[in-house]
Parts: sequence; structure tokens; C-alpha cells
Amino acid sequence: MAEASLGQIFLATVLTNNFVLAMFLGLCPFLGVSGKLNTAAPMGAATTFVMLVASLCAYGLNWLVTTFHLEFLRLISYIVVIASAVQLVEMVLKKYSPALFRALGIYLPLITTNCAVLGVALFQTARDYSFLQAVVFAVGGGVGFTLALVLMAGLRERLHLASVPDTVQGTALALMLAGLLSLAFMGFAGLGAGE
Amino acid sequence: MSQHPVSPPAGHATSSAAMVRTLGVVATVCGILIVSAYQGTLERVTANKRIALERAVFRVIPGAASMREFVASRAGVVPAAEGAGAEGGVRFYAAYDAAGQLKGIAAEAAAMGYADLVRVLYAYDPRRQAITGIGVVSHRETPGIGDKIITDAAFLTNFAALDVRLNADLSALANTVKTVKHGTRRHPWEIDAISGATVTSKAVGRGINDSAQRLLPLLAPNLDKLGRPAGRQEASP
Amino acid sequence: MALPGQQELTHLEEFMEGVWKQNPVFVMVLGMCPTLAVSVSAVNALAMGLATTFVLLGSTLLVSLMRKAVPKEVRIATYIVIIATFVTVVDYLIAAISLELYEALGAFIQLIVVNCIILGRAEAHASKNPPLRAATNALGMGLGFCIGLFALGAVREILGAGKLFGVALFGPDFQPWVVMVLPPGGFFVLGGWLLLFNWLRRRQGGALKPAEGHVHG
Amino acid sequence: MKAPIELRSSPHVKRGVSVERIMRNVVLALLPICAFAVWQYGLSALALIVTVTATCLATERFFNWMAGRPGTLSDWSAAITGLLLALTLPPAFPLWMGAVAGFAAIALGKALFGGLGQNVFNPALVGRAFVQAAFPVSISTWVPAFAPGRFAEFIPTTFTLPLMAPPDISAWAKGALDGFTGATPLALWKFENQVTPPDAFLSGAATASAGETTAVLILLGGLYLVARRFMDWRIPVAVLGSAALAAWAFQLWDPARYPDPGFVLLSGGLMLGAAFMATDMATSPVTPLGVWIYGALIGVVTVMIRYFGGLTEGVMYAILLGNALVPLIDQYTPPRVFGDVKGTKP
Repeated sequence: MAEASLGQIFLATVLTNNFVLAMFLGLCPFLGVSGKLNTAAPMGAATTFVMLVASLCAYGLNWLVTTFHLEFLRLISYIVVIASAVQLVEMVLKKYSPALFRALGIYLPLITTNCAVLGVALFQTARDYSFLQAVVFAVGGGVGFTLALVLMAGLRERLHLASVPDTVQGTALALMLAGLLSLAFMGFAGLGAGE
Repeated sequence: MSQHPVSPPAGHATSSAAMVRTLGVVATVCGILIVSAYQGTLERVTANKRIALERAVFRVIPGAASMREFVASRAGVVPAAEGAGAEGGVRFYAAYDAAGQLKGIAAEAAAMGYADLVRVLYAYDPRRQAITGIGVVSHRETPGIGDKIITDAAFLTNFAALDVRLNADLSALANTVKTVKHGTRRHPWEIDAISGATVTSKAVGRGINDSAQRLLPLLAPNLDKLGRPAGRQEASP
Repeated sequence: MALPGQQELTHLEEFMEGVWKQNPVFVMVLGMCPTLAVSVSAVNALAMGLATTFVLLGSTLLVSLMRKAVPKEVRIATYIVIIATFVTVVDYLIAAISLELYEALGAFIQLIVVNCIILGRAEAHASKNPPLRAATNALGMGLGFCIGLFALGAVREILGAGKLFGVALFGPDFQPWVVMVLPPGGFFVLGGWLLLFNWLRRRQGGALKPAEGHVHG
Repeated sequence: MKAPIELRSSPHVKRGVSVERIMRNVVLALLPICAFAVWQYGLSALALIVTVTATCLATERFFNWMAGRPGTLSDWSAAITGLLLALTLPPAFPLWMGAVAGFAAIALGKALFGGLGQNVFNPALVGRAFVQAAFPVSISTWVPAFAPGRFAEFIPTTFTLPLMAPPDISAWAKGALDGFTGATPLALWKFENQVTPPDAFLSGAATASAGETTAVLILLGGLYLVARRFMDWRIPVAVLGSAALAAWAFQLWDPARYPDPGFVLLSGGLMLGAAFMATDMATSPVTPLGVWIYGALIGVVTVMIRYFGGLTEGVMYAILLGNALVPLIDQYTPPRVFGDVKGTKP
């Protein structure tokens, strides 16, 4: 919606409508990679970066397919272009910034098929965001994802030391924790709705 | 299974030609599939969308029998098909009764509510310069509290004749549409909030104000251009 | 899926793989994003399940048919294009069948593209098996996914609205548990089902591993 | 000052005697608040407190039996959860919903993680947050304190049939006490810009949850626990201090719009939360610096939610978010050197 201000979009995507805890996007790495705190932060950073790339690609592609009335190619072009763009970025990083590549590189291929990344592209299209709004949306989505991931990793690391019942171990526990976090995040509802 | 994995043995890099050929075949097959699905469903999808839209518009403008979609912008008011890309254009629907007389205008308003955007469709009567009804398009407010904006009869009476007169030079509304605390409505341009659902009530008021402030000044000098319904819709009984 | 050196499965066993032993929702915990987001009612859940099954079936068939022709360098790209094609098709089909359903599912229909079950099946099964076998396996997986989604959607609709398939179960005075149709409810209900399965498995002898698998999108 | 540090430093308290002693004293500190709540709201409040506490105890018993562990009822912790939870609920809350809250508190908040000391969120607040999300209408239905007939009849919603929606009692509540508006002081401030005078909070006449209006008794209970070294005084001080500071800053900025710090401290559940919930040993940080950060965060987030969120009250969510951050806070604040004495700054 053109009505939402940039600040509102950012707040909403980070807190009120957190990508993971309220929209269920990016659950795959959320449940899979949130076991350890020291991998959670770089993973979050890498995802944020990929989301931004995806958002930019999607903005351009959307303009292209609407201008040429090829809307039926939107999805297929999104997924193909986003995947290739990430590959390209990975190669460029590897060549020019090996340090950064070592920090983020191992996560990049994993992220391409993350629902949150395609989600950014699809939701910004569905909501008709302008260029700036789309960028803020992507960064907000990434920051929200990182926040959820880091919180979750902290809790799971702590629970490694606890005597969690066997039945609850594993994915079931992660889901329940996600539910509790999601419950806590409901406190942000209405934040930034303004007067 | 006795069969080996299908991928070619390691070491034998596939020639580029083979790759391009395969991708070409895949692209062709997929292209055909997509285009045929698109063409095959186009009519139904468009019809579905039109029916859903008409139903929504006719609900807020009782007595309407047909409608047309327009875009209002600084350049004037044009049918949506021609002005889709107009800069700063506001989309709205003009509804006509069975005799072809303009019955009212419907437009969408949206504002951030408690959980997400609250989107409503409101009806505007140009003769009375008032909003004459609203319908909720979508919302994610709390069931039992926020969704009273759909069910609360007292709240809906706010929109029986909500004053949205323009000021003297037709540049903005004469009075800002505002949601006020439950039970304190004093003016015809105020909306009496639902007690206990203030955030959602305010979102509705804010959305309508924003939309009306943009649309009505653009619309006012061009009301005559809305004319009569396009021929096609005359068929509807 | 048939591991190398393993006895070839009968078609029935192949079918039952996905329904029970490798149920994508309860055992492998795959494809969670759309599962949780749209499972607020049984109808939405089933629609999403059927859409996914359609894509799964279509793409595995095509992948299986082309399995000998696709060079391995471009195989993932090919699969993704094929899957995206079927998703686009199903997207249009749903919009043509019911706009209401289409709007309820929203962008999550298109997100089927990144559902790991589908790419996983294409890569691990369809690319190595003849069409009939691949299709049987895909149907089983699809059915398993539908069952999982339905189990989620039914619980959330019964508690969250007091209804099942829109039919009121408890009379007009029922107090809906709003939390069930909100995001936390999605996590809790799926977590609850997994707990139940873990507990059942444990009681059945505990030889089986807990329902913790590869968690993917 | 040895006892509190020793006990706080480890979530895996093995000395059952100490845990039991602390818990018993917490219950002791809570009882006057419960008694006052019953005095304010009458039979329904009593029924609610009993039901919620009983459900918590039964749920605890059930999960212990499931896990094949010996009973842990004697450590009083489930009773504390029950009492605290009941105190955060509105007195007109239907009993069956209270039972749901009690079950959710123990099952989701505690049993899931393996019981006492293992939980990562405060169980009472998990229960409260669950029913807040599940039954948003009932949990914001208020009744007047000191209604004349409170010991003669139950509030009509109390005995709602399980799974059924409670009747609308707004007319009843207006009849029970003249001039009753049905809005909490926080809602009055937020939506109508009316600040309730402080004496309403001190006398218990403000509209609120069962145990939220009794600032004096909460303070006394807290002081008792601090004096007996059963509670880390830094947490409530940090929570209340940061909330007051934030409120004061906002008031300086726009006195017409924001209320004074006293109102922020006294209204809603801030007192109760700061004294009895944020201080939960298992879910607060271990490091001294961490404790301050944690407390300050809760205070500030509470004010933010109250001022800018859609909800009128934010203490519960602030504490839950604080709980979620505890592992991170512990990780990134310097740990206390073993044998460190209180008073030496980290």
C-alpha cells in the first residue's frame, strides 16, 4: 500500500509482522540453523543481504513484466533471476572479498530457496510497494529474521543444559519455543499505528 | 534397483550445446504450459474478479445495477483501462442504477490497524457530499474486538451520512474526518469509535480521511465525465 | 525412496512411504511455511495440500520423463523452472475456481515453489525412477502432506472458530480460542502434533528415532 | 549477603530445602495481596484464585506422573505460578478460562522444558499471554472493585459453561457500582486522555486485574522478600527505575500528552510484574550487569508498548521479551567471578 510510511513498514516487518514469528516465512533455516548462537548472527546477516538483492531484482523484474504484459512469467522469472543473482554475488564475493565470503558464503546457496527470500519478492509485489518501500521492507524483513533467529538460538543453547524431556526434544521443542516467542511478540501489535 | 543413477558418469562434462538444447526444450515445454494455463483461465479469472468487485460495490451502494472503473488524477478522470499508469492516480468505481443514472461512487481506503492494514470500501454520494456506507474489504484485527467494524450496527450508522464536504476552493475536505471517543460524536464528520476497539475504529477513520482527501478534490471538477454506464453492462437485469 | 542395494518397493509400499513412514509434515517436517500460514481452517489447509500435490505430481512426472536428457550441471535449474511452471499453472487454476480461496491463500500459493518437498522429491526420487513409480511416490507424498495439513487445519478451525469445514460444532455460544488462528497457535498445534507422534513412537518401543528430521522449507 | 547470590547463580538448584524455603516465603508474600483482592472483588475473585491455583497444581502433578518423576508439588513453585497468574487475571474471568490459563502456564511454560528451574519463560506470564491471545474479550472485561453485593453473589461470568462464551456483563457492572466505566486507568489515559489520580491506586478502587491495584501490599511483600534475601532487589529497582525515567523523559518532552511517572508506576501490572515476575530466578540473568540490563529493558519496553502500541498494557510482554533475551544477556555480559562478593562492581 502506498499509504504506509517507511518507518511503519520497517517497524511492522521487524516486530509486529515479524517474518518468522508472524508470517511463518523462513521457518526452514529458522528451525534448522537456530541451534547455535555463533552461526545465527552471520546467517541472519547473509539472509538480510540476499533479501535485499532479491527485492531489488524483483522490483526491476516486476516493472519489466508489467510493462510488457507478461505477468504470467513473474514467478518463474523471480525465482530464476534471484537464484542466479545470488550465485553471481557469491562468485563476486569469493573473488574480491574472501573474508566476507568466508563469513557469509557458506550460507548463500542455502538461502536461495528460503521462503523468506521469495516471500519478500512476492509480498512487495502484492502490496505494490514503491522502490524505497521495497528496500525498507527487505531490510526490515531481514532484520526481523535475524532477531528471531538470534533469540531462538540463545534459548536453544540454554535449553541444551536443561533436562528437557525426551519426547519434547528436537523439532517439537523448537516449534513450541517459536510459539512462545510469537506469543511474546504479540505485545508489539498495533505499534506504530499512530493516532 | 539394478539401474545406475542416471546422471552421466563423472569426468564426462556435458557439452554446452547439450545443456542449451535441454534448457531450450524445458523452456519451451514450460512456456507452452504456462501460456495455455494463462489463456485457459483468463476469462474465468477476469469474470471472477469482476463479479467479486461488483458484489462489493453494490453492497455499499444499494440499488446500483452496473459499474465502471475510473482513475482520477491531476490530468482528470479517465476510465481505468486508459489511465492505469497515471502518476498519483486514485482508482474508484462509479455505480449506476438500472436507468443508467449515477448512483454513487465507491473507493477503497486503507490504514494501519491493530495487526495489519484495515481495508474498507466506502460509498460516496456526490449530491449529498457525504459518505453513505462502508464495507470491509480485508482486515486481520482481533476476532471479537476489531471485527466489530463489520458487525457493530451502531458503528455502521456513523456512515449513514458522514459529511465529507469540500472547502470553498475544492482543494481539500472542509472538515477532517476523525474518529472520536465512543459516545462523543458531535459533528456529522466525526466517527463514533467502538468502545473497546478504538485502534481499529481509528484506522477506519484515518483510512477514509486519507482516501477522501486525495480522491474528492480530484473528482469534484470532473463529476460530469462519469456519464452513463458503458453499453455492456446494460444487459444486466 | 529406494536406496541403492535395497529391495525394490512395491507400488503400494512406494505410495505408503509418503503417507506414513516419511510423512512430510509429521516425520520430515518439510514445507512448513505454507503449512502453518494457511492452515487456519480445514478448507484452506486442504486446498493448499491439493495445490501442492498437483505441483508435486506434475513436476515429478515431467522430471522423470526427462531424467535421461537433463545434464547434471543444469539439473537443479531445470527442476526449478519446471516447478515454477506448475506453480504458476496452479495459481491461475485456483484463481479461476474460487477467488475467495485464492485471496485466502494469497502469496503462499506462489511460495509452493520453495517448498522443499517438491525439489527434494524431484532430486532424490523422480530423477532416478521411471514415471509410474515417481508418480506413485509423489501421490503418496502429496496425500501425506494433505493429511498433515488437514490435521493442523482441523484443530485450528475447531478450537479457533468452533467449526469444521464451516459447520458450527458447538452451537452459537461457543467461545472461540482466538489464539489458534493467530501465528502462535500455528506453532503450538504443529508442535503439539509432533509431541503426540513422538510420544506414540516412544510407547511403541522406542526403537524408532524421534520425529526429528531434516527441517527444510 | 551470601544467600541470594548463591541461589541465583545456578538454575539447577540441587538443594531442595532452599528452593522450598524461598518458594514458601514467596507464597507468604503473595497471600496478603490475594486476601486484598478477595476483599475488593468478593466471591468471584476467591473462586478464580482457587481454581487457577488448583489447575496449576493438578497440571504439575499430571506432567510429573507422565514423565515418571516424583511429585514436585511440595516445592510450592506451582502454587506460586497459580497465585500469580490468578492475580493478573480480571476478577470477572470465567473459571473455565482460568483453568485453561493455569494449564497453559504449567504445560507450555514449565513442563515442556523439564520442570522447575529449566523453564525459559515465566510460567504465570505464559499462561496469561496465552489466554490474552485466546480470549481477548473476556480478558479485557472489567468489574468495579468494592461493589456492594460482592460477597452475596458471584459475577455472572464466573460460572460460564466450559467452552462457551460468557454473557455480556457491561450492564450488570454498571448496576453493581454507580458511575463505573468499565475501562482501566491505562485505557482511560490512552484513549480518553484522562489520568487517574494516585489515591485510586492506593485505595484499590482503580479498575484492574485482581492483584494489580494494591501497590502498598506489593511493595511490602517485595520488601519482605528482599529483606529476607529471597529476592534480587536490583531487578525491581531496575524495572521501576527505568520505567519512571522513560516516563519522566516523555513528560518533559510533551507534558500535555504523557502522564507523570507516578501514574506509570502505579497503573496496570507494573508493580506486580517488577516485584514477582521479572524476579523469577530461573528466567532472569545470572550476571550482575546482566540483571541491570534486563530490568532496564523491561521497564523501557513496558513504557513503549503502553505509549505507542495498540495494547494498553505491556508489562507482561515486556517481561516475556526480557526472558527471551536472558540467554543473550548472559552471554554478552561479563560473568561473575566465582566467590565474588556483592558490592564489587563487575
